[in-house]
Amino acid sequence: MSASSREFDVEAIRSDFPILQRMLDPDTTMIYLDGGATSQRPRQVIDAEVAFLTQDNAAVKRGAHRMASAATDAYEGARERIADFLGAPSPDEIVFTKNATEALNLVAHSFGNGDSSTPARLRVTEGDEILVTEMEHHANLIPWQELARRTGARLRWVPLSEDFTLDLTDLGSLLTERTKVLALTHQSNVLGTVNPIAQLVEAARAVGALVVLDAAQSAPHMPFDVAELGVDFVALSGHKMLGPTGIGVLWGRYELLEAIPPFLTGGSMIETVTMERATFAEPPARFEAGTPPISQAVGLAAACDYLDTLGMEQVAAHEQALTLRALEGLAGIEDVRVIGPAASPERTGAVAFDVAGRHPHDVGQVLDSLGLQVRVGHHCAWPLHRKYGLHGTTRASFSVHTTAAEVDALIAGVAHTVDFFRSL
Amino acid sequence: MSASSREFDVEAIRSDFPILQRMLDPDTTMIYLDGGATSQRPRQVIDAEVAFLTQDNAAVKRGAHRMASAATDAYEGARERIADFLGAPSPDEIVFTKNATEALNLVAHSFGNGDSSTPARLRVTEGDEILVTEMEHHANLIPWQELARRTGARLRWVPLSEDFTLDLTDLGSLLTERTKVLALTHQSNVLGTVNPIAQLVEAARAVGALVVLDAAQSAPHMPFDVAELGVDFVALSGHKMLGPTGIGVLWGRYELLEAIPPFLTGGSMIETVTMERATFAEPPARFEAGTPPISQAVGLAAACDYLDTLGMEQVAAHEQALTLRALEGLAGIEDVRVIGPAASPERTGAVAFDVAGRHPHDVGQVLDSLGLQVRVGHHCAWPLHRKYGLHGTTRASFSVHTTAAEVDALIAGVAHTVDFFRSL
Amino acid sequence: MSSQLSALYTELVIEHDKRPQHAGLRDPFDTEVHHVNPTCGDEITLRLHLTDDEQIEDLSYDAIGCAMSRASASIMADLLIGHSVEEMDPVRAHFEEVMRSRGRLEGDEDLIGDGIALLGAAKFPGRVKCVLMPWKAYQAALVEIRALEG
Amino acid sequence: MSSQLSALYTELVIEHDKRPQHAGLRDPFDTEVHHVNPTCGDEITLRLHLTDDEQIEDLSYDAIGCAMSRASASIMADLLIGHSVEEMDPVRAHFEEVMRSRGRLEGDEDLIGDGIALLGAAKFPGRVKCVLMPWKAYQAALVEIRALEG
Ligand SMILES: Cc1ncc(COP(=O)(O)O)c(C=O)c1O
Ligand SMILES: Cc1ncc(COP(=O)(O)O)c(C=O)c1O
Repeated sequence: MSASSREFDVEAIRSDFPILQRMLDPDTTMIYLDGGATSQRPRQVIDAEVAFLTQDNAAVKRGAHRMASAATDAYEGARERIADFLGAPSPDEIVFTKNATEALNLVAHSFGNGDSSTPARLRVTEGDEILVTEMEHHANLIPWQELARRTGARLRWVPLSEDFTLDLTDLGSLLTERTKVLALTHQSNVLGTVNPIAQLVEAARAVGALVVLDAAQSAPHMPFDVAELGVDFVALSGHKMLGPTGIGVLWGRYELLEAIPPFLTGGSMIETVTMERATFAEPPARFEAGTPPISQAVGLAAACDYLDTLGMEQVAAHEQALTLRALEGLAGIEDVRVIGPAASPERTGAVAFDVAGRHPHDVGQVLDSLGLQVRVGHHCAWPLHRKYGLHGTTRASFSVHTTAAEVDALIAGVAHTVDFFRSL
Repeated sequence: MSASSREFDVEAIRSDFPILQRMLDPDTTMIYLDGGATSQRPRQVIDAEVAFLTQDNAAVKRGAHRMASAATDAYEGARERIADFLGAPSPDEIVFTKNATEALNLVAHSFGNGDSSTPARLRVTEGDEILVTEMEHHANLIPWQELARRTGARLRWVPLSEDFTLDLTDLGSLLTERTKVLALTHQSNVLGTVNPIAQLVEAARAVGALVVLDAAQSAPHMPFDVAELGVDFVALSGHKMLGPTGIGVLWGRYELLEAIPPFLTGGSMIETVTMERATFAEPPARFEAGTPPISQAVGLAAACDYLDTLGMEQVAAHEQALTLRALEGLAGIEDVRVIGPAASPERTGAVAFDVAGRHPHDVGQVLDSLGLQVRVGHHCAWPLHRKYGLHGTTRASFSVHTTAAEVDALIAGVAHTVDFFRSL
Repeated sequence: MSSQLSALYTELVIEHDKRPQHAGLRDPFDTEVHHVNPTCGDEITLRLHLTDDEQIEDLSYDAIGCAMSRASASIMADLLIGHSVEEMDPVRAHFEEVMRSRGRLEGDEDLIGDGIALLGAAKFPGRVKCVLMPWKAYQAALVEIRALEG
Repeated sequence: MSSQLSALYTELVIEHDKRPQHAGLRDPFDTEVHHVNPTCGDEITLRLHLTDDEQIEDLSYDAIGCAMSRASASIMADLLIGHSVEEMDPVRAHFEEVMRSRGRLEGDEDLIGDGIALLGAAKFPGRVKCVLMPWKAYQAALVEIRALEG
């Protein structure tokens, strides 16, 4: 579904995003370079949700009346749409969660909750190992730390190297017969590094480990196909891909979803219930306890439509061109050091940097005075920053609506920031 | 905040709900009597969310830029608004979840995840008892079954009596020194029964048990004040109180929230993180891993505004009058039996009934043909139905926008349904 | 009575609901399966008895459910008993396809016989599951028997 | 330079950031606390040394953070050292109130001295925490000392 049916015209795209009209103060135009934290919503996404709420809203799955059917059709239709967007073989492999974080927690908890009926490869117990990387977002680190703590398994990690990519030198000793899970990010939310998934999947397969992919930063920005990637689970968030907050997605191979125990329990995920015990429904229902994010699913489906109309190849090309421009521009500023690999097809979207001797908060403050909305701090990747001896970085991230002029404003703004602090 | 500042004029209220204009087919007006499953949204709620998305949307908590501040203000302002609506002493006692189900899971999981540093009263272990009731929604039953399974604690329950209220005869032997938690619903989503919380809280206090209240069906329909209720935790859902799906609330006493371990882990809930381990932030952040339902919080706050403008006393009075009308009308139809207590101030909003010899699906089908959108089945309260020898019921539930004429249409519709099947 | 309702509660449906064919659990049987519809709590227990060459000797059942699901079980039993599994496979496939078509496809009465009377439900997504539940149970029973045999 | 920025990075702030007063961890001390701002990773280690009648003999610290938080630590140490806890309590309370007022309240220079230079941050909700972190650490240290003693 990556074939675009619309020319990639940034000005036309911008007119779809009402918030881009916002002024920060009468003199300051907003320049939103924080899509990596959360994206903005095009009109099409907002309208889809409002249309649903004013025409078809009802509880899903549970009702026999016509409104319930309309709502269920919309909700299950959204599931099909998202399956299609991700290249999932079946909509039954799509579980709606509240965000990528819940999706990752779901997998990590379920791996620790199995019993003797659960296949051994889906059960993490004492003596097993869990492999993550040093570049993980806390969302793909702490749930595994906790799983290790609860089960007595050992958490290990692939270290970062000085060139801001994973150091795979010792992979052979890190990924062993004891490794049950390799959990890693597709793209670093700080460095912009895209990890060599094919190579890592092959290595994991060779030792029988499952691969959990955090696609929160990749699926919104490049052609993405779970079948091609060959991983076992994928987590992502709606709000990072032009969709609503309050919805995330866990994709999993059906035979794995079928074999792991549920995580959240309650209504709509059961088969039968007595006071003593419950049996559980088939996936995906088994993992969707309670009333799901219904209108948000509709919004997310509209976001997939929007992105596919632009074409993910073109989205990626656009954002890559901006990244290159930013890297080149920032390279020319004294005292500024980009924290991430040099320009390459294996690095996109997010450009983090350090200004020598200046705390990112101070850098961000000056940039904000110029309208530039960039994120500062450790970006929920504290170990990564520690590795490079940093307390934080300043990060700009690019979206479909970002223009070359905005990137130039960023470059000029960073130069100005350096001058500003020098002048004090 | 229960003092109304608007006359309770149902026609004016109806004009706030765009979806009420919907026709099911050219001849059939929609009569929405399924607010118990999910409520409809007034324009004010939809508009608040759209305004946020088109003006202030950004990631919360994490950014130093002005958009992030605006979004954080909106999100934290919503927390204050909801604390106020629930009578919570502090906004720091409000945890945003995805729905009531997650809120209940959070408490149930946290009670099982403590270690030696957790106070004993907040740790359920082998030999402890958990007390629920036979009228619970699956959301407030299965998480406790699972906690019992994981910890070796024993799950017990207060039985239902023939008059559709809790049978408290044996409370003394059910609620003992071994009981760590009493988890019960404020109002049954099937029977409409409102439980005697004050009495139960006193009994629980006497044995040192904590009280977890499922307020999913009560907080939206009556004046509600956590301080007055005297319970320890409260769970509810946004979508049942005119607000968005994708958001729920857990209220907890601060000193308890402070003492229980986190549930979901990831970004924004940490204090420090190394590769080996993490320490966690104070509540409520500790329980809000990942990007929260930001625009949904704004929508929920607008729903609180809307309800408070009507006045919760008046909302309750309106829905009670409709309930009384429905009970009287249905009582006059042969072969129809209401499953719930007789009219009284201790019963509201939901009216479930059984049509002798007819499956609820068939009843609901005929009612749907008349535009009446009622729910059929076990309403996620299967044990309750089993208790009364039923496979399901048909349930009408009333909202602020329900009119007396709609209730009359229900009564006429049920009479017609009985005739219809008799005639076949 | 609305025309949609009459399309649903056809005379044949009511007939089968009131006087279900082949109802009740009987011996002998090769396997017994139990199916539940978690949304409405409907249940069916189904026993299947095949000859060695997969002729359906007997199919007996106990169904709790709405008129549509009870009638569907009755009509299914009528269709299947006395025929071979192979012969009935296109019947099952066609019936399921038409039921899931939301009313876009018309049913072939030569294939599905009285099943034609159930097609009104195809327009009601909430009811499709009710009608298909007995067939799902039949399929599950087939899978079990075949697994038992090797 | 925008006027908002100049209200934030005042000469005094820059002065204190460049040459922080009383910085570095010193002996003797009664207690040491460590505080972290989880959103940005800023850290402060603070040591407090009181006399028996709660005079602040010494307050030393090691702060990692932005200019605002470092300047705030420096100004705070300047204000507190040599005074009694009781005397300084209204200073702390007033400073916190003004900082949280979003710029609605003006600061009393007689009370908070150089602290007045930090008030530009009150208009930036994202920075209020930076400025208050040293004060939070001071309060935590007080609580600890009192707990040790009592
Ligand atoms: C009494 C009760 N508790 C809990 C829930 C669960 O709410 P949700 O599905 O929004 O999590 C419901 C609604 O279905 C309910 O009626
Ligand atoms: C790489 C990565 N993983 C996971 C997440 C968590 O996403 P969310 O906060 O939406 O759960 C993020 C975003 O913050 C991210 O950048």
